[in-house]
Amino acid sequence: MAQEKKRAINRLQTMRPIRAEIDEIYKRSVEAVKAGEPTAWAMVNYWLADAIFNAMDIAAVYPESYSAACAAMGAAQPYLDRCDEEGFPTHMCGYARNCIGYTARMMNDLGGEIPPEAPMGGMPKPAVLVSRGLSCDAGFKWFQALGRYLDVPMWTLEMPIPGVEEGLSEGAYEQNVEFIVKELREFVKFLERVLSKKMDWDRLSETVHDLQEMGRVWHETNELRKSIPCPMHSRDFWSCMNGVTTPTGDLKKKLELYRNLYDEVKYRVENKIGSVAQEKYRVGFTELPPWHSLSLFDTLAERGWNFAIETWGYHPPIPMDLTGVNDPLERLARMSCGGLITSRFRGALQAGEYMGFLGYPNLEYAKEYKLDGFFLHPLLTCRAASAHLWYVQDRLMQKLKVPSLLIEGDIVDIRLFDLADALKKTEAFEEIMDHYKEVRKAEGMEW
Amino acid sequence: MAKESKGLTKVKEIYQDRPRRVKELKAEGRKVIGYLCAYPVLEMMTALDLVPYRVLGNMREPITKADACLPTMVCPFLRSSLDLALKDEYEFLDGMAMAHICDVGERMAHIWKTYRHYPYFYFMDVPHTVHKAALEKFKEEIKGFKKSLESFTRKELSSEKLKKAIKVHNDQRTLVRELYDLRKPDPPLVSATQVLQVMLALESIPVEEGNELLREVIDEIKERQEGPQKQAARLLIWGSIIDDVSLIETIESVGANIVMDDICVGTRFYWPEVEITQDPLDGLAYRYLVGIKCPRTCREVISDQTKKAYAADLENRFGYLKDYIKAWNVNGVILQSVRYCDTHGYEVPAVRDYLNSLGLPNTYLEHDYSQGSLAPLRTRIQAFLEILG
Amino acid sequence: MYFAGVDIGSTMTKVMIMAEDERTCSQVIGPTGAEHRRLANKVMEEALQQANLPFDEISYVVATGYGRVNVPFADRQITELTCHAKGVSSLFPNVRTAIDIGGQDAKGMKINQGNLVDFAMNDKCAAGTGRFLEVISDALGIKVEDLGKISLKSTKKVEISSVCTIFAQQEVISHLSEGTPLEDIVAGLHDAIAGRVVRMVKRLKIEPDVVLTGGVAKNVGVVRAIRENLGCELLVPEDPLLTGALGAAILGKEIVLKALAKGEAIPRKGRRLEEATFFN
Amino acid sequence: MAWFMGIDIGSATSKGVITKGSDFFACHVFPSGTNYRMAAQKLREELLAKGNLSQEEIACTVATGRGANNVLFADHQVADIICCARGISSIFPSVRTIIDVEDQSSQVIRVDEEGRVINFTVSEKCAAGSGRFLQVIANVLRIDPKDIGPLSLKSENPVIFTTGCAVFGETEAVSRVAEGTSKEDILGGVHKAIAGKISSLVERLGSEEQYAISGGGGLDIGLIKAIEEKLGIQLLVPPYPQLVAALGAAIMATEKYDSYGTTDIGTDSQS
Repeated sequence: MAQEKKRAINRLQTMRPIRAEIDEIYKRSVEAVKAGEPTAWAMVNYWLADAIFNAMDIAAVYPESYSAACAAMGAAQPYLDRCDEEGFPTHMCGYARNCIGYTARMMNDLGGEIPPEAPMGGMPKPAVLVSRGLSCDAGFKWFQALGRYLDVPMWTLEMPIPGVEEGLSEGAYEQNVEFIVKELREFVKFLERVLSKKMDWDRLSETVHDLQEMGRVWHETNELRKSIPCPMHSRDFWSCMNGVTTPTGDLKKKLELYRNLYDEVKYRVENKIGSVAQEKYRVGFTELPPWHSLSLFDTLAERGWNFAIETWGYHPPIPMDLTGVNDPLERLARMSCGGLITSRFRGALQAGEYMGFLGYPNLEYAKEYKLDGFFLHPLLTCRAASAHLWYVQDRLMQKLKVPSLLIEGDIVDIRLFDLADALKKTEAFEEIMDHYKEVRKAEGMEW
Repeated sequence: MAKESKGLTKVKEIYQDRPRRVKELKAEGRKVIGYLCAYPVLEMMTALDLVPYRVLGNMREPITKADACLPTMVCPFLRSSLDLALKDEYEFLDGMAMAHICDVGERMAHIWKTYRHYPYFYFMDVPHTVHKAALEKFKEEIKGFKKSLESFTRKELSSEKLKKAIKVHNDQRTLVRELYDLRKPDPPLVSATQVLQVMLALESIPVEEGNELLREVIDEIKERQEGPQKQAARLLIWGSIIDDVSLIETIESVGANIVMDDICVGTRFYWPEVEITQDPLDGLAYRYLVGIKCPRTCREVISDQTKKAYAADLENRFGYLKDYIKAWNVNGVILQSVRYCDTHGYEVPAVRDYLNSLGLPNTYLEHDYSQGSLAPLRTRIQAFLEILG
Repeated sequence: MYFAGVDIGSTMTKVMIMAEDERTCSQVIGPTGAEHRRLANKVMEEALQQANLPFDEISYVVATGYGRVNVPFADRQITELTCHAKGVSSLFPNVRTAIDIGGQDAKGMKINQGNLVDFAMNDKCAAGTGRFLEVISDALGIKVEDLGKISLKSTKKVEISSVCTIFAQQEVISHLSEGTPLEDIVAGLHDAIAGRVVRMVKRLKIEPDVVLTGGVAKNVGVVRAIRENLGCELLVPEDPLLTGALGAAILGKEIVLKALAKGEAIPRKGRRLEEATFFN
Repeated sequence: MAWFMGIDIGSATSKGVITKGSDFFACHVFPSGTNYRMAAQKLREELLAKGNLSQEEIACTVATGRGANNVLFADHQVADIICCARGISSIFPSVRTIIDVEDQSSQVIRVDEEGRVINFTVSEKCAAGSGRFLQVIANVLRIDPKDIGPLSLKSENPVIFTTGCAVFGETEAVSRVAEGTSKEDILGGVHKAIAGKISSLVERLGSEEQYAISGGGGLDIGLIKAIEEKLGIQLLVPPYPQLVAALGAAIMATEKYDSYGTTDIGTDSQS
């Protein structure tokens, strides 16, 4: 994984400082703990809590990203085994198992000390756990399970996930926003109570504004990737996405870095510079990549595969005009619910597609990004991310004649992904993409 | 013989051909609405003269068609349910009512709707906590469900009608408790196998008929001579849905009496009653969100004290099990779950912690929702019973 | 008085006849297999011959193992978990944790004063059972018995990553074709199986003494690997295959003595020394 | 007219085919054993001997199958899916859907009139859908794999395997035997189970007339009948089903030869 053939994928220079910023997160939280500051363990929360953490000076770490890091560094196995020994079924989320194993070791073996072998300085014992109801059951069951090891209070962030028709029914959206705002208000009270800290509302407004701006820049950057050849490869997206999905620390500085990234991508568009040498196939990647086998993308890049867009759920909210919305919590609610969850529902309903949040956006991507195919990567231990991919494959074919290659793997358990086998399949998939290019032409589709 | 077996025979007949009755009713012009899991509000369907019919899987039927749109690494119960729908086993339904029970349940609702077009379909979101705001939100959700049913039936649902329906369903819940009381003696007057058949029968016929049936069954059990043998083990069975008697039969045949359960075709579904409130939706919202004790809902203990939070957490989540164990004089617990069920999977170590804190022997069985996977469990079960002595 | 324990495992059938003073009168091990499954009586007859006792001399017969369900000549069926616990603790009075790796399952047993108190079991997946080694030694074209010796020569064992036996076999073959020394592969296999089993047993919170039984316990390589994975001493009985049958015989004795003490009749079944039918 | 060689190193057996142009010329099957490199070498020698040719006379060689990268003398490597497609349509040009049942996995491949792959799906990483399941059960039943097909055809009421896993399946089979279920019905059941798995692959992919079977599974008449019954289709069975991929590889060799000749080792070799 370390030895990447640099020329295969033309990486963005402006990506690297963002990457570095992201790696800072853990160090910062360790320092915070040393300084007696409270830290939170938080699930990726679609910005609901991040701004609040920032405004209250709570250093947050994100066990999901940390588990991904452990996996990428090959440090996960002992934690997975430990989780198994603790009596949790092995079919559960690899991130969760890694984190539960880590926590069991830290609390039961080491009396709360960070395990010496922990990558990136480790995650220090938190003062509070912030889980979420959105996007997966593990999102709250996992932190609830941590209660065996951590005697710290927990809050579960609520986020409605309506069906397409139901979510578009009269008044539903406003009702959802209202619900989230009420919840966030309680959440702030909860943090103030258990951490005896005060919320600085002005600062919150400013942070929310910065977040929105970051989201906008990041969104527009991804819009630029619609151009041919695609100027930015999914590898660069993944390297930077945590800056937006788990925004902590100095947002103003981050915002600058993302602006620089935008400029570099813009420059490439203007000069028709693609992220792979000869873009032969424009491919979308669905779900998280095999962190432990990223060399796959270099090999494919050599064969002209350009990954132009990736899973919807890891993208920033679609920017919306919130002028006149003064309550920062309401801004958050609208940004997260309206900008992400329900933002593509209208299109879905028109298309007669009912999986508005996770399924349908892939269809829009296929059109907008003129994709030749999708690389679907079901994560064998993550039902939330995978349960719908077989369905998505069918919809893409039925509706758009866009084929997808379905290769199973996992986010953490390296043993579940077979690189050689995957490469064989991609070879056959090229013939398929060629075929359906013709079919789409015959059916008068524009790509 | 005092009275020739009526109720239990009927129960068995219904269990063996669940859709028979609703198909008859459909022929008479009634509309049948399928529902999956415990969250769609039954009272509203009943009040609008619809027949709610619980959609289940079939562990005796290999899953084939569902493999086309669901992977094999998700809950086999849900896969099986969808599989039956795709095999047109549920074509007699006029509609489906689904709710956000779990990730796969949510995805599957949309998949179902895409491939099967019943005249009526509704997906209800369900909050993941019991926060105050969540409860208010859930009330809005069931209001939405009510609206959709009203426009489907083109009838207005008055709160009087709704309250009447609540009453009838509460009667059923009371009768079920009465039935469960017959399991308190040692030996219990009725086997868990028969109780499960009763529960599954209730979920296949209109509530009024169900109540009739329950009365017959209860009288019959009280009067009849033959009942289960005395056994050393008085078990409670906990976990994911059981919609086929074979697992229960397996356990009882090894030599135990299952006298209590915490599953959603048992107490989880029937225990919580609906308080008839000024606005009936308040009582309903509370019953369905807070009353139903499914691990899919997160019950945090929000307390300032940060010490000993775990013990409080366990008490808050599983306290009700203690009451069951006392009242039914349970001496061992079998935890069971279908493979790939996340909400139960994460729960298992915590439940075991709680049971151990009560000094109650317990064991965990995982199965893949197929007959074949049950046979190998016999040894585990028997060994567990040998531990109980 | 004499007592017999009959342990019908997935691959081997073991019979032990024991005198009242717990002295072994005879012990016989024969294959089980699909066909032999109904012929447990043959092994029993052989055992009686060796002990040269008529069948009626046997006061009590306890059947165990996964084939216990239908042994027409048994007075009682008791699970292999309880029997192993009993057998092991009669050999090692201080044992608290026992591991048994059988042909088609692996068990962890928590023992307190000779009694089973908790257990963990894997019969879902061939990996982590004796079957795993059979299948693979098959692929390697060597005898299962030889695996142990071979692995001891290993200097750097390979990592077997496949979770499933069938794919592990594939993996082994490709290791071979890459020219990896046989001993390193075999050592890797032993480590893989040991890792799985120990992880499962650790769920019981392991306490010493720890004992390993089952056919696999004859494999020095596995024993070493499990010892390393446990990080503590691991005891192995002389006849690791027979602990189940031994425990069964002892439990039979206990049942009889209890009955006699209470002045009750011995709770015998109308037992017949004949083939199993399996139609009931 | 030049000669071309296709080598298919499978998990159980290795197959080789020589074509003259794109016409079948010679073939050989050889157990892969534990050393793929040696297997490949021996296979080549035997092949050349059979065709009595010298290596120099082979214009181009393509390797495929799990062990393809052990074929050091190959000019190119091509994915088995592609080879399978080319192989079948060289035999049955009318075929649009191929059911390929291998030792370790099964795959369904859809092809166009030139034998180009237009879609495919491979069974999940699970032995239950593959030929291996049969061997596992044959092992339990202590019977020769060759007898599997004929025996299962005699099945009166095949056992229903409710489990989807070969290992469960094995335990299930063992207890069935114990209960006195006949070998015929157990095998019939396994065939049904595999056919079920395959039909859900076909469901997933959608299918089109005509159908053919390839791979070792094509030697098992019981399996063929089970699949035909399950899907309500007719399966075309090539003379040497297990050789299809090797034949396809030889045909790919002709294609590659026309496009770049032997010297250029294309980028399609595995990393």
